[in-house]
Amino acid sequence: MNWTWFHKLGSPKWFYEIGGRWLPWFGWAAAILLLVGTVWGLAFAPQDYQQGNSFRIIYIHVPAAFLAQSIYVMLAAAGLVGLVWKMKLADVALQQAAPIGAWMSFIALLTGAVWGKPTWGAWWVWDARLTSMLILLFLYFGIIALGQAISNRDSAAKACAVLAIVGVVNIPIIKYSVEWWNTLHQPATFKITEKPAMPAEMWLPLLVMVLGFYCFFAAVLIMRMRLEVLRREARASWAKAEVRALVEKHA
Amino acid sequence: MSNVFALLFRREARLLCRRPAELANPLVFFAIVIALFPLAVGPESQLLQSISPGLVWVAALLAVLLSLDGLFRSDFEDGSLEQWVVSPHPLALLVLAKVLAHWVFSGLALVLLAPLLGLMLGLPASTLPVLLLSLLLGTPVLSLLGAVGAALTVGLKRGGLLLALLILPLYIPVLILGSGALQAALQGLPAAGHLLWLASLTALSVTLTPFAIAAGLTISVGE
Amino acid sequence: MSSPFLEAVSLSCERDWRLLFEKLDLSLLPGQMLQVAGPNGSGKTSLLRLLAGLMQPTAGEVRLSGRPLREQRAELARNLLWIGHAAGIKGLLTAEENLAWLCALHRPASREAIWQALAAVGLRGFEDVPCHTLSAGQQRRVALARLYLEAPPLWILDEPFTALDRHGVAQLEAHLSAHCTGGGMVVLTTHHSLTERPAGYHELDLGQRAA
Amino acid sequence: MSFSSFSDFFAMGNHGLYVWTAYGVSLAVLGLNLALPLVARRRYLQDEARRLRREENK
Repeated sequence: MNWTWFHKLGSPKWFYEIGGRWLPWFGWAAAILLLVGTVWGLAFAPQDYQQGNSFRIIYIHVPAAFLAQSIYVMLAAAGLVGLVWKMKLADVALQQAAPIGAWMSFIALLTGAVWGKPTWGAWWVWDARLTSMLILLFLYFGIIALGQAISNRDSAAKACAVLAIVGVVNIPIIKYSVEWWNTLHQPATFKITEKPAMPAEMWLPLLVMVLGFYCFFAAVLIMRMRLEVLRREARASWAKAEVRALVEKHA
Repeated sequence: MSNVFALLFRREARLLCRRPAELANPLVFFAIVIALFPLAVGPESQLLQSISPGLVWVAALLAVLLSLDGLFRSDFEDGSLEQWVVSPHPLALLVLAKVLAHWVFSGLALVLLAPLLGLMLGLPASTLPVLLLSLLLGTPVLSLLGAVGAALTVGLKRGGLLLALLILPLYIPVLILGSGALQAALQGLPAAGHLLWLASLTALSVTLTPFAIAAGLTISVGE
Repeated sequence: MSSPFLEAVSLSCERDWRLLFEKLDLSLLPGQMLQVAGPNGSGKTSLLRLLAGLMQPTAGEVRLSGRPLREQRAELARNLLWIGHAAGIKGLLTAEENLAWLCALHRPASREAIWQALAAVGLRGFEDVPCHTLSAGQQRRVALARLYLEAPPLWILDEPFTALDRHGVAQLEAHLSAHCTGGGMVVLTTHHSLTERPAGYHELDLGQRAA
Repeated sequence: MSFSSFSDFFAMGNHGLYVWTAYGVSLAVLGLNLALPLVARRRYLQDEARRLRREENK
């Protein structure tokens, strides 16, 4: 098998160029999808027969929660690639994606809490999903804190990778134990995000929003990674030329 | 290879025994935290009994975490870890011996102290076997997971708080299962299910975490 | 042509955004001694740690018998004796216990052999004294006693002469030189200039490279 | 369109406060995520420009 493409993928210069080319696509896709999804979800989707209009929060809560979980898995995958193949770009991806993941869990938690008020009558309920999301946020904090605490850049990336992998093995265990704990303590209450057979007018905008969130993540991640690559490669001639060109353009 | 395991275990045991104060500190911490609660929530035995499963477990969890902060620090500072890394033996095996020795001397003592504190909180004697067994199965998981964090933070000047931040979220399943077992026993329900789950977590962590600990130490040593 | 036992190819090392050295080549054949010199912070210890496989280079690679180090971990572990700045001596254990464990990590040594090694570094009668009661020089001698036990061919020593008295320095120099003459290899850092040099002695000055 | 008028749309059937808070805060967070790398990039380029000027003056 030919692995050159894989190693090319690890080349910072290659990523910088390709990323620059992809960025507008992801950016525009995110903007359009988010706009369409929001308008559709807020104004056109039918209201829920039980929850009324508060259910419209689903169009940000669920995509953010999805994304927060996927990003954590992505961190672990990037960590594995970084540890096994010593790919520097994977290290960059890991450290740049973690804050975005933390913000996404924050959005999911906050919208969950706001949604909980009209649904359960309390700002915070120890619902299994919300609790798992809170724990996920703590896991993100751990990775970010560890990355900040270790001054050596390569060691920080490797340490975060190990932590992310340990975390990702733990996530299913945490999820199941929390769900099980929840059923034990408050038997089968009304679950906000599990709708039996949602009609298409309801889930189509949801799908659009999920896609929009993923595109948004891709765009922001590429932006952050390109900057970080430029910083790390500051000694390489292509990076010097690029910085010089950018500086002249802005001046 | 198993020879080195036994030798390291003996050496760690000897080291721990020559510093008895450090062994006692987590135990005293455990007892003090438990004693704080009746002072904070009031001495009504009904209330104390109902919260005691969670209380004993949270206190045990914090005590284990506290004792782990320095797990690898002295080995890191005096160069022992470098010797482990350059040795022909798998690092995962060496760290397993180290963590096992640490658990036998601090975790086990914690487990043995717990029934006494349980009685003080008003746990009926019939639940004490479950308390003992749940801690016996759960504390090795706490030690092993905590050792991953200790390995990752060993090179940092002030790793204690960071260690807690990294590791406490990972402790949640053990906390849920352990206190769940005790709660079930308190309500007269069978606790075998919880204990079996705890046992499988123990088996899982004994097999997997040594590799993560070894990876963490290699990273910290290579910094 | 057979490849050298240990070699570094175009090695670069970066620490905290600072380039310590780059494109460094070196090779070591049996019987050779390499003294790494240079001012503080020039990367002497880092170079030694790279050669011992404790650290990963930023670029380039270390090779053992012509093959990359990461494929040769077991081979390196069998052939390497590493004594770092901190030598792995536990203050709470006695000199004998310390040595017995450090040997057991590589090749177990008998009690008699350990006592002989301790006697060779002038610590006869200190075998069962906890190391924290020994002076810094004596503790260093405990670590160096490993060199007098049945030892692997490649020694990598970071500042082995620290805290030793004049007699200890002379004795160690002679011992290192004898090891090289017998076909062993030594890589070391030190600030003083060696008076006794084996035939295969050469020096690498990291300070001059940077300038 | 599931609302008959704009005021209906803003009221969200008595849940307006919750829905608009959730959307508003989320929009702010997304905006922040977008702004942070942009600001960081501008700052980095400014730093580099300063450094380049320094080097030219030398």
